[in-house]
Amino acid sequence: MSVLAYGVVAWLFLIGLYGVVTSRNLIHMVVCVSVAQSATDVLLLEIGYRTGGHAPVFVSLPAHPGPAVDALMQALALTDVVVGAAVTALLLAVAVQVHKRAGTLDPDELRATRE
Amino acid sequence: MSRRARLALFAAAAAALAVTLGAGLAGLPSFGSQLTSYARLLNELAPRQRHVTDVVSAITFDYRGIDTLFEEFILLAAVAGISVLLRPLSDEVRELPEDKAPDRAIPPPSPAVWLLTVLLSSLLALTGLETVTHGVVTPGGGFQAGVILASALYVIYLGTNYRTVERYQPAPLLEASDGVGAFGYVVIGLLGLLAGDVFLSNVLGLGGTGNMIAGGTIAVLNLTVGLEVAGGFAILGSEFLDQTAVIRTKSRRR
Amino acid sequence: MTAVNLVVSTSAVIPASVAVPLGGAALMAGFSRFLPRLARDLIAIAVALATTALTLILTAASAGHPLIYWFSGWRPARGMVIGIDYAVGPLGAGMASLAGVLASAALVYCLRYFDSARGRHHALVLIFLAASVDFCLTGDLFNLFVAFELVAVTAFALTAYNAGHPAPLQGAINFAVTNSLGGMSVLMGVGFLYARTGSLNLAQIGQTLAGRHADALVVVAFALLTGGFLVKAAVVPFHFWLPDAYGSAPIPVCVLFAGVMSELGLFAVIRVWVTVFSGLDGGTGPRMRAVLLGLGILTAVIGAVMALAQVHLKRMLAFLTMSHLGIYLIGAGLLTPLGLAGASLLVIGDGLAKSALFLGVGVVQHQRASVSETRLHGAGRGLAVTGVTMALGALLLADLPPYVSSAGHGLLVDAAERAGLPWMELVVAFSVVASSGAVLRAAGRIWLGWGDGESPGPDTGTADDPGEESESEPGPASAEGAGGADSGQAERDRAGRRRRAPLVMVLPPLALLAIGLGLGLTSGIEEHATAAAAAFSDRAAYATAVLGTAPVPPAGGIAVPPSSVVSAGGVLTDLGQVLAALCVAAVALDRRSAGLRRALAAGTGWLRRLHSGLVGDQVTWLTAGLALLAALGAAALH
Amino acid sequence: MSQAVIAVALVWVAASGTAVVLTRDPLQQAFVAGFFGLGLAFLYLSMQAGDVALSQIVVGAIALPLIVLLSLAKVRKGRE
Repeated sequence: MSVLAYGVVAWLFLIGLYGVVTSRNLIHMVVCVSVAQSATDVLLLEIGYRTGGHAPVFVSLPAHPGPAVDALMQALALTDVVVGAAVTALLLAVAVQVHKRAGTLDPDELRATRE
Repeated sequence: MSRRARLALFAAAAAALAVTLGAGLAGLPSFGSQLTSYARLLNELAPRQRHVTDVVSAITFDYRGIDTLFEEFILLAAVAGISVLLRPLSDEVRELPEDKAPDRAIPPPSPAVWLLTVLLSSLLALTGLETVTHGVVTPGGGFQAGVILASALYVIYLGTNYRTVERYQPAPLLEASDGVGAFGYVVIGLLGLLAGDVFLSNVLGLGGTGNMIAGGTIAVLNLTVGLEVAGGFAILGSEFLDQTAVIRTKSRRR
Repeated sequence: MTAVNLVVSTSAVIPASVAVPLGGAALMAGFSRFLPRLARDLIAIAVALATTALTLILTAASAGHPLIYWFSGWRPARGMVIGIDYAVGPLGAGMASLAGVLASAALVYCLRYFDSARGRHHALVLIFLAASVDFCLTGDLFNLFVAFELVAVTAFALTAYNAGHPAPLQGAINFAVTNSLGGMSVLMGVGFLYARTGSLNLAQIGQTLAGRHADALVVVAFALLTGGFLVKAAVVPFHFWLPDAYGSAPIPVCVLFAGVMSELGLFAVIRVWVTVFSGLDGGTGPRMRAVLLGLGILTAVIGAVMALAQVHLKRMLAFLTMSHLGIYLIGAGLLTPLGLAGASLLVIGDGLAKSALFLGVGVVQHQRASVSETRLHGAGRGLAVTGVTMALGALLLADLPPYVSSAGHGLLVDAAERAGLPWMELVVAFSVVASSGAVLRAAGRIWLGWGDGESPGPDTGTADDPGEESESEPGPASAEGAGGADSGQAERDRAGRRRRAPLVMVLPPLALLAIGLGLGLTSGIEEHATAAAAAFSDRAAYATAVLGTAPVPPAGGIAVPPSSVVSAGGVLTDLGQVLAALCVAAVALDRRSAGLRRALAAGTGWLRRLHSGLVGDQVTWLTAGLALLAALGAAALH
Repeated sequence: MSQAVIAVALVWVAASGTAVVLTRDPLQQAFVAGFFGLGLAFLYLSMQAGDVALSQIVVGAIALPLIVLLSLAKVRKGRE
């Protein structure tokens, strides 16, 4: 189980990187960045997970309900989801402008910053 | 680098990084076996100290409230940045599709579509309000509620047309909501200072655990975040919508 | 009684230093459409100046001992940190003050620079400032990540401000993609450390790791954290985004970037090393020093060579910035208080001078509509003040005494000698001479009309980015559709273009240089810096201050070298560097040395081809860099 | 039981994440990405993270695909 759980984290990050490196379309690339980003959320929640633990919400539970999972990692992942959304939206706005101004979305054809 | 050289270098680098990550991940405690004492402590303290049932809310808005303050400004900055990026530039014009062909007026939506639109958007708005007010009790809070509220506006677009959306979402109001929400978070933080305590300390009554109005500042901060996110996401959506619907590049020869 | 007052007041100043800029930014974002343009400008400048004042107060107040502030009042309980703290020391607060000064200068300069995107650049600059302050003061690892991302998001948006041109947009893409991936790397490192230590507080993580042996997880956490921060610090091989972003961003934004942003990345590397990893068992210091110094040398030398190869003035300054970052990494990477003190003074002095250079280039761009050194050949007449600014800035960057950089350079060289690395002085001298020489060459060509103008020869270097030259024109490229009044202003600007550069553009760079000069003339600046660096480098004292209840006694007995010893040999070295930089510029401008230039261009061709400006290449290098850092980290820590 | 659910969610996320990257046409990718976003939300829910799952749904399965589609609409319109 550990291998599967932690393997998914590494896999998502690396496949996201692969997508960024090989992408021929900026919009595609931005979505690939968000795939890599989701690896971090998965990692945080996995670190905070406790087998058999219940959600850290204490509504109408028996007096000694057993352990809840780590609420702290959930709070961090929550922040990270928002950060990821903000960055993705910003990158998409840039991509739209690039298409208007450079006439292409292929990152390998963007030459304005080429040395 | 040629594409092939890049791919070769990436393959080697990614393999090395995979080994690295694997070594690190292998050092983690096995999945589901650990609960840090910090996490235990917070799960134990939060309901008692803050009279909330959703510990994540207590952490987000109280124990680690300063993180969330900055997180709100990440969103504010992204929205401001998108407004800057997608502003109509000097070689672009805003024109509604109708203006182009005045003889081909878009037919008004049928009453059934109208009804569905009103129903669905009110439903979304209610869900949003429900989510934001129950932030201290159940999962969900200002952020999720804000996005849901903003999406209510887009249902109106789906059901009607762009003119209607423009009428129902006055840009100054959305911007003000975005700004007031973020400013409100700072002000509530400062209230703690004014009360002679520290920034972001809880200055309001805590209320009863499980009650909707509990957690003191946590509930109020949820509201400010909801306000900010709703305004922010509505602006964000409308900027992209503007690009698609009404912003045209003036025709010119390069 | 006064002591009590001081305690009360500083405890309010700490949160105010972020609340003030954030509040100002929120109001600016929400209500700027109801304010006239001048009011927006003045309010933004006032908020930035107020933030600067607050951080300066903190710099002074934290000199003896760190100030710890627990947000929401959550002090550590049962031996466990439960909230987030600010741990304010003079080094961090000083860095925050530098951010404040540069943000103020940029906003003043903006009075005549930006179009009317309805004051949104004000909001973005103020948020950038608040994020920088948070970055410098926070004592929490995850909060550091949040600040990292907030700095990044505002910076992406500001880079792409001139959205009508391809170059800034591509610069923003490269910047945003690489730095976001850097952020993810940092966050994974945070997760690893939390899983191991059960804490997010720097001091507590450090205490938990102290005395333990570094296993694979700790090494990987180190590599991910450091690698992520090095992306922002633009250290080889994570640096490729920097010239693209700095070379295309609007001038006032470059001021913030070159002065503070990348330095924040280095700050985080050292802060995390000291507070978290330096207590690890096994004598890791010397090996870590070798890693950091190696990266620093590469960055300093490559940046300097690339700066010489540029004719695009902003890209030249971008590579100069990168070279200087390498030098700071050398200073800080010595891992001694003296080296860190030298690097800190250099960051302040160079930051002010680099910003002045960028602002000077902005004046040229505004008045002459070009940033190409060769195209501007002899075009400097009528802009004498700016010419003096540029030349003076370059000389000060070559450590002309008594500017504050000269003092920093002296400390750095001294620290290298004490560490048994006297040859490090030569690496630093080479980098400084080459990069300053490049700027002096440009100044000679533009203001004195020396050398050749635009020529198709192989030594011309980079062609100007089409379209980018006119970016500062307030009118055609980027005016807001509805800004009727502002486009009238733009018309008047264009009519008066050839007359005189506006004072609000000419004066800020000189003011920045004056501040640096004033600091250089301050007696005992070396001692202050060394004391601050010593406090910053002391992991145990930091941990006690954050976690313990007892106040830490003021750190005494720090070996501060007598300043006379430093300055005696130092002045000669500094003057030598200045002369050498002038010689480099003269040789580069001499028509007889064309063969030498061709040889240099041919020799550095491969290096320039590596800087392809393609984001796919940059992410590939980033991946390789992370893996490399893990290998080096394993060698150093294991 | 819960372990099995988590395992299924993990496989779903890994597979759909790979599909997102390998789907080179952005329009198709937007839909695959929505499916990936739902998978993430399901995974978070199965790991007892209700708050994060809710955020993931509103962001990953609604807001971002919407913005991607709007961007694509703009880009395609420009091509005509």
